[in-house]
Amino acid sequence: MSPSTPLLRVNNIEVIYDHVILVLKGVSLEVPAGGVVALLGANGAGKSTTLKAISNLLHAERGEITKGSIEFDGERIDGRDAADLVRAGVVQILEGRRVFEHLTVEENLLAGAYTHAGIRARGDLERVYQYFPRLRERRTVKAGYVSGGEQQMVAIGRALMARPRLMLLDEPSMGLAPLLVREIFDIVLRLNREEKVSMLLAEQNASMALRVVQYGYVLESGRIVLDGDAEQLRVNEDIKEFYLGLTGVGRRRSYRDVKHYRRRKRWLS
Amino acid sequence: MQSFIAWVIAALALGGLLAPARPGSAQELTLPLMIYRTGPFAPGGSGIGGGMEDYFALVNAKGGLDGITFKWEECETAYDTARGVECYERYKSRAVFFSPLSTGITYALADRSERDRIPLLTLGYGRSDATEGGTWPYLFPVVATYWSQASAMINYVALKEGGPEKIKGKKIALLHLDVPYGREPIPILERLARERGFEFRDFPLPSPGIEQSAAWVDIARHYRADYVFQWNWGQSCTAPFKEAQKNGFPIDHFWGVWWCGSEEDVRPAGDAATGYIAAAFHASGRNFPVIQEILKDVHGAGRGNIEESRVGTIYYNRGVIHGIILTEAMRVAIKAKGKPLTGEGMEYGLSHLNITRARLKALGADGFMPEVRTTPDNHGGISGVSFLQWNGGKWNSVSDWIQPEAAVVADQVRVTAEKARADKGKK
Amino acid sequence: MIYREAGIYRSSYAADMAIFPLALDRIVVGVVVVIAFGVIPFVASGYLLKGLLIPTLAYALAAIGLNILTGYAGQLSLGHAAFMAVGAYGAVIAYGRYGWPLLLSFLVGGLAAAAVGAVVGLPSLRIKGFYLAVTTLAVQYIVEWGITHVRWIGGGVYATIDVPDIVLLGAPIDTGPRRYLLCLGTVVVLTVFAKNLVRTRVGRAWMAIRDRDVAAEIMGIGLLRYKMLAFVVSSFYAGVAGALISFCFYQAANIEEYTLTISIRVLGMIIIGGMGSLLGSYLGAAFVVLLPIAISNAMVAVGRVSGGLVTTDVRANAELVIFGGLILFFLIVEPLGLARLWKTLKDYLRLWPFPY
Amino acid sequence: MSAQLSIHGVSKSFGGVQAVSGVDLEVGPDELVSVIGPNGAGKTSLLNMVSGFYHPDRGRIALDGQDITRVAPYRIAALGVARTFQNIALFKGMTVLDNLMLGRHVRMRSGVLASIAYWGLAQREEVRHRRRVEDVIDFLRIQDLRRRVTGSLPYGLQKRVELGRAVALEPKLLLLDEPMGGMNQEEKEDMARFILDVNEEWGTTVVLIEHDMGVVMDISDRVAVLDMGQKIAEGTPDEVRADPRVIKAYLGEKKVGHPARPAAR
Repeated sequence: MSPSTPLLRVNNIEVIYDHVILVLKGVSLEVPAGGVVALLGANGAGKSTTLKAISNLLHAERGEITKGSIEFDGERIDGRDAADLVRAGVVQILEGRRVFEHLTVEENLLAGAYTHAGIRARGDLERVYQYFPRLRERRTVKAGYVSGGEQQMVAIGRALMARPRLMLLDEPSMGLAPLLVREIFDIVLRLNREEKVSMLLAEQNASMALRVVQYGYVLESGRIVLDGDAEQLRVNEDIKEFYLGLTGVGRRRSYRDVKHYRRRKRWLS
Repeated sequence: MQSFIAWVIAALALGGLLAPARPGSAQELTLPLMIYRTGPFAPGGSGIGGGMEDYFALVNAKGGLDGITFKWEECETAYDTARGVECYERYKSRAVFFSPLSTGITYALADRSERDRIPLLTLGYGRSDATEGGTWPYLFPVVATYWSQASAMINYVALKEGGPEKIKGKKIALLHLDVPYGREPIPILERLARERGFEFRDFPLPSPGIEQSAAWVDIARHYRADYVFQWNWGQSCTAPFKEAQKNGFPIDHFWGVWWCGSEEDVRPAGDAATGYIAAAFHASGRNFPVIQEILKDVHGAGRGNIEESRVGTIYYNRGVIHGIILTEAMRVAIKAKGKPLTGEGMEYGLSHLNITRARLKALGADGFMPEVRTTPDNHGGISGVSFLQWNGGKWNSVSDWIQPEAAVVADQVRVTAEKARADKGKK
Repeated sequence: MIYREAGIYRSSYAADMAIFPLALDRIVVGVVVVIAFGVIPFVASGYLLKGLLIPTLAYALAAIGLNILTGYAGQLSLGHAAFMAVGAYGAVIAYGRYGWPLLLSFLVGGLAAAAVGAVVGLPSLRIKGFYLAVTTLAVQYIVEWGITHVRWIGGGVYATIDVPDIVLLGAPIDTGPRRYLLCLGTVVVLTVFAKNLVRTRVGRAWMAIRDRDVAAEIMGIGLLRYKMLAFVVSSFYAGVAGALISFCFYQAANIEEYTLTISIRVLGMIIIGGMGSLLGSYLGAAFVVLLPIAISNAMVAVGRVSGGLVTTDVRANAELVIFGGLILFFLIVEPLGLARLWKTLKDYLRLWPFPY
Repeated sequence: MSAQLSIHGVSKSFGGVQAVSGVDLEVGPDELVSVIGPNGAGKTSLLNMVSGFYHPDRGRIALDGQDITRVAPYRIAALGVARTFQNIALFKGMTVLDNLMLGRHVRMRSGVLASIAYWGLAQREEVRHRRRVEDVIDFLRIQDLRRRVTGSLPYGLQKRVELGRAVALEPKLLLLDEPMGGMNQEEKEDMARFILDVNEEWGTTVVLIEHDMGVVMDISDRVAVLDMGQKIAEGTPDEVRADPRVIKAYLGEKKVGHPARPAAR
């Protein structure tokens, strides 16, 4: 693999739900090896769909990729089955912390290692507990009874058990208290640095996301409308107004002062 | 594309629904036969169907009935009542009789057949009170009913014990599916118990009746029955043998209704069933001229309607007796009412049967079946019942034609027929 | 663009809330109704009426009943045949034994079934899903036992009561077309009632319970009350369907026609037809009642054409295999049932000839 | 000022874990009060007790002076309490319109018999309440979504419809559990606007659970902070923001409210 080849390349894909509803209209993006990339955009823009298209989880929702291709590590992966992708190193962490509520925290983590059972899993478990000491304390508690933040940790830890090379994170900060959001993002960054896991991150929390990623894409109505490195995006006027809630002069405007009308965005969606 | 294929298949299926049935020619009579070849009771339906068709083929091979040759068309009921009704409606315009082979279908068709004037032959099933021709002019349980069978079983017990007096104090248990069919002999047995001085108790099995161990502990250890009759169907007929053995119950004192008396019912039980006795309204085996003729003229000519190995088995012979009675009734009908044969003519034929010993000899069926007589008021149902014993390989006849208690049965018929008349709003 | 919505405006909420807001739909339904009432009884053969359409209609009503309970209110039941049995015996007893008017007897049958349904509904507050299905199974056995053993109900040995001649408002209902019209009329009226029910307050409450019982409670819907109501209404429909089956089809109330198999068959109808769809109840009933017969007829044709080559045994069993295969096929094509397939087809026609 | 909602010494434990212990909270008419705290602090449990899902082990909850401590949820709804859920509890198989009409359930009367007859009482009632629902639709600007099945809507719109369903009940007390969760800036601003309008223009008392401190501090009249089941602070947004215990348990050391400031990493 030449260094210029990105780890993940999504090439002009189109996704249709239920045979009639066109959700993605030609989405292309790249994640370099070792990179952290954000996918920003409103709800319903197609962020989750893009992630599910990559990890091939669409069929559960009656969706299918009708055009384009997805390459991982230089190989076509669209159409490969999801379990196969996990073995290849692509792991998705679904939105809304889907943990097995009736299993304990540790059982949840071990479930992530089903692709390589046995002794290796023990070592991997140790590694997860190093990143998430809090999970070690709660290892015997049923996952349904731990707090939302801990559930998110279980979800990420479980993904880590599969020894991923690319993690697809869907809204990891949703519903978490500010302190926890920071904690989760810190761990994500550590995983990136120490475990060399590349990350593709779909996030609403643009301010937080733009702080940790190197590169970002903005998705609206199934199309990429803007992309650039994090710094560029942070200073973009539209991003400032629509994603960061800043007034023209860089001050945060109060939610009390929000107007009922808005300036038009400069990109066309 | 997928949905296109679906529509094509649906259209084809619809085409099947509307496919017209061709009428038969003048010299050819098409007989629609309700058969069930699928489902848990398929051995019964396929055996009876094969025997009946083979007999019609034999009549054809001998030149037909008064110049008429038979063709037949099967309608699969799957032993399902709604399907039976559909078969009836599909074929009734061309049918001169139906033989539903199911009590459920018989109930559902009773009214229609009367209205449409198409008689129903219900040999060995259906409602026992239908022998009362005044109430049920178009139902024909011609040879024997459950009630006559139950009373014949009691008479056979008396015979085995050495005389009518010897039955006093004996304990008789009825092991039955807890459904209307299984409960049907109860009133007759209760009444005979009172009149003849034996003890009687019934042991109901919740449907499907496969689990019987508790019932058998009760029967053999607590009640200590002398005889056990079983009134089951399908798998529940086979289940008791191991239980009887386990509880040390003498197997030759365990007797079955004729729907628990086929090779298919006993074979799976292996040795445990050896010695078991079952009722029948016809004989078993091939040692009858009529069966030999079928083997020679039908199967020998490559026209068999069933595997040759099944010829002579219980269900097969039950089909042959269907064929004989239907053909004899048609003969009577044509003689009295002329051609073409109609449902009303067939009603006449079935209610004026007089199959004597001499006639049976001529048919090659002496000893194969009892004599049969019917009148418009009395649709029969009280001919002799034969008892067969399983020797591990085949059924052997162990009795003559045992006569039922005609008076007791007739009285019971009168009571329920009256009630049925009231239900139907007839006077 | 065959099936159009464009250019159709609705100016009142009442019009917007009509059953068929689209003119095209109204026309299609109108034509179907005219054909069903005005043409079929006069041209169809006795076979089509008595052998196919009457059972299809009666089972469609049973399926609507189960759909109310399962498809709309989300409560599983395996005791539907028991409710049908109660309705059948109730109606036949009222009509035959006490001489009550026909429609009143149907009502009696329905109400008797509803009363049993209310009792069965009681545990539904605490028991959910499969566990509830198992408790409803118990009803099946209890009702079967009751009808066979209680002389007053089943009438003795046979547990079968014949239906006397049917007379409606002085007119004898003795022919195929008349029976069909009686059946059709009852089913259509009850379908309209069901439609009204599911599109207004009570129906919304049921669907809310089905979708999210916790949220339903928070919106002020008393769970016990509405679950019970679903059982009551559903079993009322089942009861009337059972009465129709015994009056118009079997002409006798016979307990053996209301076994667990029938419950499963009706459940199959709503699964194949579509959960939570009245149209689906009709489609599912047609599929389950008519398709095996159609295949069977096709097999008779195969037998004629092939002579003795394809034996009767093979044909009889091929029927089951083909029917099973078709169920699989349709459920794979559209797991949400035939009604959904129909809707997808309409969506497709709306856009046609453009793919999206 | 008499409290509309008053919570007194309420405690609740689940399987030995004390979720809420001895919490007091008074919410006056027309107030907008936020409850904040770390995940697992007992905020949602508190809300669940107010709406009747759980009954407290100890303590008392009253609405307009009426004790509702042990009242069933559907009766509490009829008293005029509506709420939304953290994970959205819309009726996913139903249309937006039907979801909102369900909000009117407690205000409607038609039973089975009136409904099956439809043309008459039931239709008039449906139309009357449809008008109220249309007001909500206009207010939330979701006119184009009326016939959409809610399960197929994007997350942010589902949140909006859920708010609409609660508002359609015309509640006197509205309980909102993380209405901004998973929303982007634009959607949060819309949602904040809707909540303020419901509170100020429609005069509905609001109790809000929310993690976005920007929103909470901007729109709340008062803020209560829970940690490990106990109330550790209560006051105006400014008071709470400055409270050292709150900073330690929840907000973290960094100054909140300006998350966009790029951090040097």
